[in-house]
Amino acid sequence: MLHEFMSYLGSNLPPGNAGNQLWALIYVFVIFAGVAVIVLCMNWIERKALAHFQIRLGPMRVGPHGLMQPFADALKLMLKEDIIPDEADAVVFWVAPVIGLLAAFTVYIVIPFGPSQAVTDMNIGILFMLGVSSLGVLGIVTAGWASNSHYPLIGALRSSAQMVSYEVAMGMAILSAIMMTSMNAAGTGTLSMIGIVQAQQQQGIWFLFKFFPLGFIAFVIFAIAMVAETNRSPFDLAEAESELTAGFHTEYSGLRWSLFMLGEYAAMIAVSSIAVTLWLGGWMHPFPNLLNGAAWEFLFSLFPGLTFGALAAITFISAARMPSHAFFRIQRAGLAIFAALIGLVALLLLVIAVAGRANDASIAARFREGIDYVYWFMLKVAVFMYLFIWYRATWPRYRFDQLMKVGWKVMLPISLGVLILTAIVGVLLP
Amino acid sequence: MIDQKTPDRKTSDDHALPNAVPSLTSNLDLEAPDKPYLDSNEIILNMGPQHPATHGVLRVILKLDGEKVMGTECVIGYLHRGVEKIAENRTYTMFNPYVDRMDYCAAVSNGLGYCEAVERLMNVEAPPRAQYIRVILTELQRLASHQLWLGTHALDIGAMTPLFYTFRDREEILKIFEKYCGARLTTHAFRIGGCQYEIYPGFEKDVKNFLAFAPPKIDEYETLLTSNRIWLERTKNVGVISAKDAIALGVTGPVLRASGVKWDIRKAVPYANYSKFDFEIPVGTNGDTYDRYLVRMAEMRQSLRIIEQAVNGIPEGPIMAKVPKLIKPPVGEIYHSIEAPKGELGYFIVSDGSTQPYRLRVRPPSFVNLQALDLMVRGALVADVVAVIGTFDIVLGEVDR
Amino acid sequence: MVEKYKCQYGSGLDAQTYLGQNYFTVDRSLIPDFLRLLRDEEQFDYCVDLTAAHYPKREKQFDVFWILYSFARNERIRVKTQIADGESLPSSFSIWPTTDWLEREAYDMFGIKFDGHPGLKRILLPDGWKGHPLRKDYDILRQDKEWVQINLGIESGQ
Amino acid sequence: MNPMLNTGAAPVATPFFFYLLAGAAILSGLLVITRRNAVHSALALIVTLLSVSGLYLMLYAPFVAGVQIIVYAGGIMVLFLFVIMLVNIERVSKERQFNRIWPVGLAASCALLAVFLAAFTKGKDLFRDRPITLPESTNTQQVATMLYGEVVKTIQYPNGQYMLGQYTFAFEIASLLLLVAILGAVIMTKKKI
Repeated sequence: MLHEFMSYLGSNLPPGNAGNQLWALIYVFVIFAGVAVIVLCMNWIERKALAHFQIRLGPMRVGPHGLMQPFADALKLMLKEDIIPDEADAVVFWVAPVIGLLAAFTVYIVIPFGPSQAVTDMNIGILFMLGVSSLGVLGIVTAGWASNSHYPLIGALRSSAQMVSYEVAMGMAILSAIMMTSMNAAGTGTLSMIGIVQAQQQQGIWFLFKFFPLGFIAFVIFAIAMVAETNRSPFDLAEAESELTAGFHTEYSGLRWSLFMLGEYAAMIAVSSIAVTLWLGGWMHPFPNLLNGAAWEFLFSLFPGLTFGALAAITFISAARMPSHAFFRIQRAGLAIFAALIGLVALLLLVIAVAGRANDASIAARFREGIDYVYWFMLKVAVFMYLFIWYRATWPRYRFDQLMKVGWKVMLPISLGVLILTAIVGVLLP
Repeated sequence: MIDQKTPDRKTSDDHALPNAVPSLTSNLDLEAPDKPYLDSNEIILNMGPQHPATHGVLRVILKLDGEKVMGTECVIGYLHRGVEKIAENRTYTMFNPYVDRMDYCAAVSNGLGYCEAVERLMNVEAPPRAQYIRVILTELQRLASHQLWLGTHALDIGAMTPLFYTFRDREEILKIFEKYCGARLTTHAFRIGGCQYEIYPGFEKDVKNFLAFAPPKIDEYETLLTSNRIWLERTKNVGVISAKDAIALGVTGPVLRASGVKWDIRKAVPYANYSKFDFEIPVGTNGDTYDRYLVRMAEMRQSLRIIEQAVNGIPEGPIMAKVPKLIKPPVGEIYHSIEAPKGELGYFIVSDGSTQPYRLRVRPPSFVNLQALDLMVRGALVADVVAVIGTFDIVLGEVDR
Repeated sequence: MVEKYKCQYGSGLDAQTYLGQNYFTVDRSLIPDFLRLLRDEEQFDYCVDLTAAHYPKREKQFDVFWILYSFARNERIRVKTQIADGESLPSSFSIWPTTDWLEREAYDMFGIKFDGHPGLKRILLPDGWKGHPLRKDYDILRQDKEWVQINLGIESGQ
Repeated sequence: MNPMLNTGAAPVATPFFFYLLAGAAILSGLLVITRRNAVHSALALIVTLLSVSGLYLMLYAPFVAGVQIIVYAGGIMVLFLFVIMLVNIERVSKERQFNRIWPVGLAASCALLAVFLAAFTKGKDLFRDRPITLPESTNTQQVATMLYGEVVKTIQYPNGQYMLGQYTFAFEIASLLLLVAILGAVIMTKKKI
């Protein structure tokens, strides 16, 4: 056991490929727990950001600045009565949220947070991701059907038609990025998630800027399609509140409902990860081909620590700016402790960055490297997550036929054109 | 069963009316179970009375073919309080607060219509100062009502943010109301014969501040929506009603004006010295949801224009005409209507010479406008039903009375 | 205009003005034709309101009012007729579709039947309700106790 | 292909996983044909397809596994569910499960069984260049080694030349069968065309 544990540390492969089941399991647990935590954070951030978009304050009561709100929500959802309607198909009703959740979480085993920071690297990685994430629609369809009610049924019909339609344009956009991976001396491309990022590394350019504007258009199409895939505003017809009350999860409550929400947010992170991997250079820091000396490496490795330091500073300022009323005493203390915790993390990260600055095979250096990779990857994903919130605050909702029109008549032709042009340019240019 | 043929929703002049208008009281067979789906694909969807987009307790029964609306039936009356019956058992003065509870989003307008109707029946006229105060408050109320409409309508179509923007600005109007008469929503601002309260010190300043505050905010709503692609797609050519159809169906207010009929009671049959003010009647051309949106946005600006003229010209003088303590209009009947934010709000009062109205009939704009729903959504999609309900700006308190 | 119609219809029609508002009092027998004439010949294309009033002591218990407006003439008039309890009126739905709900409401509140209405049923009150509340003999505290007890499961709605 | 893939790949394809997936496939396959509720059948079919794709994965054929998930589980089954959801389940479940021509069905399945048995017994003659003898170890990596040659690292995937070359006729026959099935489905659902 210990041997198995220690032996992996020297490896530079994902545990799945190194054949180390123990570490694969550890990675799975770390990633799943991490995703669950991020979903909780996302819950708070979305409510806060949306509130500030809408000149509100958002949650302010549970904990300082509503920081404990997600926990309160989670607790509430767990304790809430779990209702299964009499007329519902109990088995399918029970299975549906689990399907959705499983589909959303399974894709994480191929997401490359770094060259070796993934559970495994399948040679069909992107195909696997597409396939498994397309299973998510099954959860929605079965949920809508099992509820045995008109609103969920219509919601399920809408969302399944929507997801199937947008998967086509999404697939075309992905194909054009995959084509770009073959622009090397050997002329062989790859479907592996890690391979795609490495291809960008070798070609020295993010696929976003490759064959400008082809890569960019493909990216934009993917960025639109991924919002539709995750049923988020402005494509949230499946759960259009004003039309279908809550769409496919109208009849769900309590824990089961929270599973849907968990699945939705997990899927959002997953598709954002695909976009980051395919077009934004995955785990690489900006301009890896220009700013690549040891000094630059060191500078970039300071970023995680500095980010957390900035967060800690903001939190400290918030704590200091709290009204000096007795009522806020506990909140202020809580916020200060929270700030101190973030500050400690920042300190730890900085220490690791300094200790591991020698680019050798030492544990510290490997740690530093891993943190860098994960940091840059997550930072890029975070931008997408923010965009999701921004969309929601800005846009009205599409109507079903318009959604289909956009999917089939606009996005699909453009993505096909981009695909063909990419192929032509790829043959002509090399 | 309702007519399966969806009427041609395009506007045409040779559209023979009113016979072409389908039966509005559709008789959906609600007792019959849904047909087997594969044979007909028809389902009956019950929207409301508890539904986020029906603005209260409206219940719309939709007959759907997939997502397409084959027919609708409105079931109303969930909020029926028998206002007209109550009126017959209250004195004229006692009934005044009740009218605020009909269109609770535009209580001031309701009060104005009622007070003026009784005044006309008694053949008295409110003094000019009271008239000016009435105009200012009523126009502020129109603005507030339109803001409320915009927020909820945008929310129905999926844009969350305008709701909060409009509520922020509506708050400023409600603050003025609160300072003036102590109430924000059901104001009971006017009395028969004038106003009970003199304007508070600083009223003019508050209103002028608001006049400076509001236009940029209206621009802000327009930035969010007017040229928003999705908003355009969701509202253009949705819920189209031609001018002829609108007139035949008795539709009034911004809905009628968006169809191109330049008709506003403030101009056509002026009341409350509206004839003294200079303003325009915004009209649309297509009669679709987007035009109704534009018309209401333009009306907000026109309201500001009226308020500006009124607040600069408030004359000195009494605020109450000479009205007896016990109001006893002579025997007779009167119909008086005003341009409420939703359309023509009429009061038909039959007096038998006693202190209580013998019969008081309210002609509610929302009730009559709502009849056009069926015509406007046939052949459209479920999402359009929500958009069209929102575009009517109905208030169920007024529909059900 | 008034003279013209007076000649045409004779004693069945009377034109009056009160507080500057014109109204016709017409006999029940003239109702669909006269209204149609008003719409077609006189351009009263907008039926503002249709309502009624109850006079229990009279022989003809109900006054029924049509409030009409002409966009072309910018003029509002009222048409008024009297009918007895149990008597029905021809529906004006085919003249002004807007009277659809208005007639339903008059039926709901007064029990006045309109012949030829496409679906005359209660609109504001529940379908099974007994009584017509805006009649004068319907007390303000009265309710359909049976309906309330069966459908709401409470003793009284008051 | 990513060169790091096959270096030192550990034997994850243990008998445990094989029997688990095979068992799940068979069990859910049985559920597919025995459930009266069509949606339950469809869900069971999805489980079958997923288990089969897991078996493909164990055979080091990840592409086939991925396609199986995308095309069958993600695409076709969603459409299946889509249609089934709109069918009136109550009416369907009341109908008799087996129709009158079950002897024909029995004969057909017997014939299919005979084909399988024949293929199994005469397989050595038919597929001479790839003798299938069950290895002592059920490790599929070793099975794969035996099937494809000595070294797994140099697997040459048959890039579809068999399907479009040697077996074109069989392939086209299969597609004709699908066409017949589609036409039959259309005729059965649309009573009057």
